[in-house]
Amino acid sequence: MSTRRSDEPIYWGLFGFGGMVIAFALPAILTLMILQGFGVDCFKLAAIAKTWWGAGALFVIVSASMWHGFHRIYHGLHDLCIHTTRVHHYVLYGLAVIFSLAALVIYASKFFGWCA
Amino acid sequence: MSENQIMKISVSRYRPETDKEPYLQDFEVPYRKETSLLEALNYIKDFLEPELSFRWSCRMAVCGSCGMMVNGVPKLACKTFLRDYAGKSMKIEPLANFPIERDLVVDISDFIEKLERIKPYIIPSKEDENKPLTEGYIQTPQQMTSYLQFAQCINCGICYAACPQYKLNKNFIGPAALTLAYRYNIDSRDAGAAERMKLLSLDEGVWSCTFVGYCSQVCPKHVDPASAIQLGKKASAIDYVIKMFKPGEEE
Amino acid sequence: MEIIKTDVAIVGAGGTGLRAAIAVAEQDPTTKIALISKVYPMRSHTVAAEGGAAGVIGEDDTLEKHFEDTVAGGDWLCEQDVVDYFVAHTTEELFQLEHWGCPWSRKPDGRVNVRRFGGMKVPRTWFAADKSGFHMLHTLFQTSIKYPSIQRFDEHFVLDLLEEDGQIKGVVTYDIQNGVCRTIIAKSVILATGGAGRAYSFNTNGGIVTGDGMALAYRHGVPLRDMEFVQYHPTGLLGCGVLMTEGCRGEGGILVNKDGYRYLQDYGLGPETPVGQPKNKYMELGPRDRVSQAFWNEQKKGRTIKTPLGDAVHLDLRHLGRDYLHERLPLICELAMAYAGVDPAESPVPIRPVVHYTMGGIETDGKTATRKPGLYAAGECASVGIHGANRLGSNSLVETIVFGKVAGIEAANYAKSVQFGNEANLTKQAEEIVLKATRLFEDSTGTESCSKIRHEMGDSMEEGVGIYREEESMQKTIDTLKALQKRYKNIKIKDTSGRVFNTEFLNAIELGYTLDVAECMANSAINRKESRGSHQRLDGPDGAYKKRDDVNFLKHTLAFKNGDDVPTISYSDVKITRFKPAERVYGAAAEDAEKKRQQEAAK
Amino acid sequence: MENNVKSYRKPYVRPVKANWWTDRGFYIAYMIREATAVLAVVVALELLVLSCMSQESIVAFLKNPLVILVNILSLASVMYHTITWFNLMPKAVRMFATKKPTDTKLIPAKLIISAEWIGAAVAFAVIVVACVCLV
Repeated sequence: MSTRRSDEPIYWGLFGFGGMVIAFALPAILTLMILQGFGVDCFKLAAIAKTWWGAGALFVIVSASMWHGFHRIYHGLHDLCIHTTRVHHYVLYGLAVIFSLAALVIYASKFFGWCA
Repeated sequence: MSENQIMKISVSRYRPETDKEPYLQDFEVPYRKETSLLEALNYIKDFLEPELSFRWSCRMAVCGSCGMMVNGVPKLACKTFLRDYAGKSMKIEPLANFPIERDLVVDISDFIEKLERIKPYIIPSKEDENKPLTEGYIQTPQQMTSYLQFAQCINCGICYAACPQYKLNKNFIGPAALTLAYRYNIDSRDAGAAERMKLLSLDEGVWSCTFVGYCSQVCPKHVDPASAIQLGKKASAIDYVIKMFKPGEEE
Repeated sequence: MEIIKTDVAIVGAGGTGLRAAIAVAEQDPTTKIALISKVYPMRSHTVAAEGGAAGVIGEDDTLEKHFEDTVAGGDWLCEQDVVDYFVAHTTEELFQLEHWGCPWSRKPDGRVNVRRFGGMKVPRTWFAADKSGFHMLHTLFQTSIKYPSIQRFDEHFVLDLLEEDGQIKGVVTYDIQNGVCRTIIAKSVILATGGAGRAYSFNTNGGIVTGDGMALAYRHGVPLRDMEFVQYHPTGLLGCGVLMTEGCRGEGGILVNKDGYRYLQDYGLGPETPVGQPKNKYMELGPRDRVSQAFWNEQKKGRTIKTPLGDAVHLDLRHLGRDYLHERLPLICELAMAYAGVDPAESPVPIRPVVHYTMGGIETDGKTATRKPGLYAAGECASVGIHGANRLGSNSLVETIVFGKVAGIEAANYAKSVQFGNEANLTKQAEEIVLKATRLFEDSTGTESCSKIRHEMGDSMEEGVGIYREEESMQKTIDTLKALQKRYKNIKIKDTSGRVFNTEFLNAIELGYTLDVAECMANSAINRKESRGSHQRLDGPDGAYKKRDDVNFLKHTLAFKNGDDVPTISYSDVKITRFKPAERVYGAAAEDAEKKRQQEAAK
Repeated sequence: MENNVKSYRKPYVRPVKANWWTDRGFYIAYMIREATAVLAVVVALELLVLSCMSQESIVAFLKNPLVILVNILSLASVMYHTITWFNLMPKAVRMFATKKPTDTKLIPAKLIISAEWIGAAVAFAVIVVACVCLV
């Protein structure tokens, strides 16, 4: 029986926030992406990413979805009877950190015009 | 429905002294529309197989003795009726996720230890410690309603049989015990939330729950443990943030 | 065999046993307690009590009123000094439970609410919706966890008591889960094993209510007192006998016969009160014995409702409305739906009287001590003297905690004054007890079926010692029980190899206990040649036994074990302090009598 | 009965198989719910990659039939996530309708779920307007 307080609140908080973001934002974004794929010109991502609000929103959507997703995948491994260790923990949440940082860099550079 | 139909019931048998593993034994039981599974099992014990062991007592879904798997679903035998399985057959097994002691009897000592561990009693504040026995606490209907649903647990263990996280990790404190902890934490008479929070906040506390929700689905008393655990997670998370800013208060 | 030494051993972990254990632990944390129960504590039958627990709290209520209701309700067969102690301690015990977390139902201002109950002058029944026993038991069980000096022996079945020089010195248990026997040597023993309703086939009781403690004390020479008084609860669900609480009527439910007529007005409980306006001690709020007896009379008149499950009357709750029913009587709604397929908000519930409670029990003094030094008894298994010939609803739940506490303190004090028995001697005794019990395992030459004996016993008790009784049918039951005792000696156990959770073996021993208790009930009944409370006779010369006979029977019946023969019956006096026996009346007649009494007092 | 035996127990512990979730519809639904996380990560990654591309490349990329297929699957998965997420939410927010001490009515689950869907509809509209009109 352990006595160490769980750090789960951090991950759970991000997971919960991500779950909300996915539920509210991704249906619309995916719908627009699909329509765009069928030739309806409605998904102006490049332009949006250059606005301050677009870059900000995209950063939140991308990173929150990552945290949500990797959190569930981490727990899902346990559900599939894969004994999860600290290694799994570091790898999966590490990916969430890496992608969030990447998103930060990408959207910041978009906004500040560091790249095309 | 006509009187006295016959139900084929396959009952899981396991006698620790003689059997290597559980096996199924078939019985044919006459039933009417009022016949509960518990009555059917007692019929089997009285007239067909006196050896068969199972726990039971109150017959009215309040003592929590007779939880078992009915066609794979955890249920109270006394609140399961043969009429609902008319035309089908019934497979009765001991509650899932617990070791089988004998026939339909499982070892629930782990569950009981967990109930005991979460300090399921009022821990009064310093001022209330010596409250005279001539008065009660004032508890408004709203304060009472906030925990009352979570106080309806009959400790039948059905939620543990339903919980995949308990199946996968026996250290998980589990639905009923966590619900009881939360019930006392939010009782206006209690001042022991901080003590219980230490347990709730462990990895094997609320954080082992992945909100499958099946516990609430099968609970015979509609206690909704899944809800209590989510609320417990919220409380634990808030507590975590507070402790982060005021680390000095950590004992 | 494993031997455990403890100061106080408590047999039974329902309301009484748990309260006793807590009392011992609070009095002195160094006193060791063994809390022994054949089931996990929360399975104990206290859990099934629905209506509530009586405690004077209302402004218009007094201890004297509770005292009078209780003594008159018990048809003056109560120990009045004990009732005095009882009513004076109910409220503090109920507040104690409140402090421990019991969710008593509240008034809008946040204070404890009370409801009406049968036979009580004023509303004084504390309730936790209609799950009062459930909440009390769980509160007590959970609170007991706080005390490290309470060592629980869950799923330990008591085979016998240990006795040395006429003193009780421990118990021998069968650890059901491990399949081994364990001796618990103690300085004092409290029996808190509950009633014996399972002696009857149609009852509200759980399967575990088999009179174990009563039989244990009885076999050790302690008499069972007033065993003829068996309470029929007027409102059991047809078929299964599941209890529909008196709270149903306290909240305003009515009883009607096949013509929709509120028949209680024909049996001295009227005049009829308006529907939805229940009045204490009138109509449906009469005492249980009277209400049950009224059913029997209606049945004789052919005015009950015929159903495939037998005769019934209707408990009508429809006028209370769905919301109110779900707030005040949620369990009743759930049970009626599940076991009778009836939604009480929409249809009347078919009910009939059903065996519910044993007023009598192990004879104790007012402080729960039996005549055997070191042996205490409390709760339903005991006869401490508060219920007399008929228990009022909501007096028994509170009895468990008031006298549970007394038993705990008394047994703990006694334990401090004596030494353990001689270990070698007690061990030898224990081994003999185990040998005798497990002979059932070794010797499988028997031919009689336990379940058959059990069914025959239950049916015979219903037949002979039911709501109304006659010499002839009672004698028939006595003869049957005698024959069953003989057959019991020749029972067959099929599973002679299984040690772990061998319920066949356990049930066989339980049956032996219940048979003994049933014999006490029947023999006590046949010898009480009068009608009082729940003991109603139809016979006697010119029907002489139909009336109460204070000259000859204002006495407690004592049933002593007499070897293998029927119990020896003798009598003891009833303690009457200030409330002289009078005619026991309800409804308008009660109000007249009350006025008369006050006028006389004024003079 | 032998005197020194401590226990005759021999409890049988049922093995846990990795496919435990396949025997109940409820568990399957749960595992699907958890699996929606995979496509959520895919969508997030896709968005991130697309954000680095020019509008022409984005349009070209989204026209790829394989991408369309993945996006449709992702939409289905995200909708499943949304439905389950919203349906479970009332269990995590348990609030009384008013602060009145005598008020024992909790905000009904249906109301919470309806509010979530209204919010989702508004969010949908805002995102569409933003993508189509604002730039």
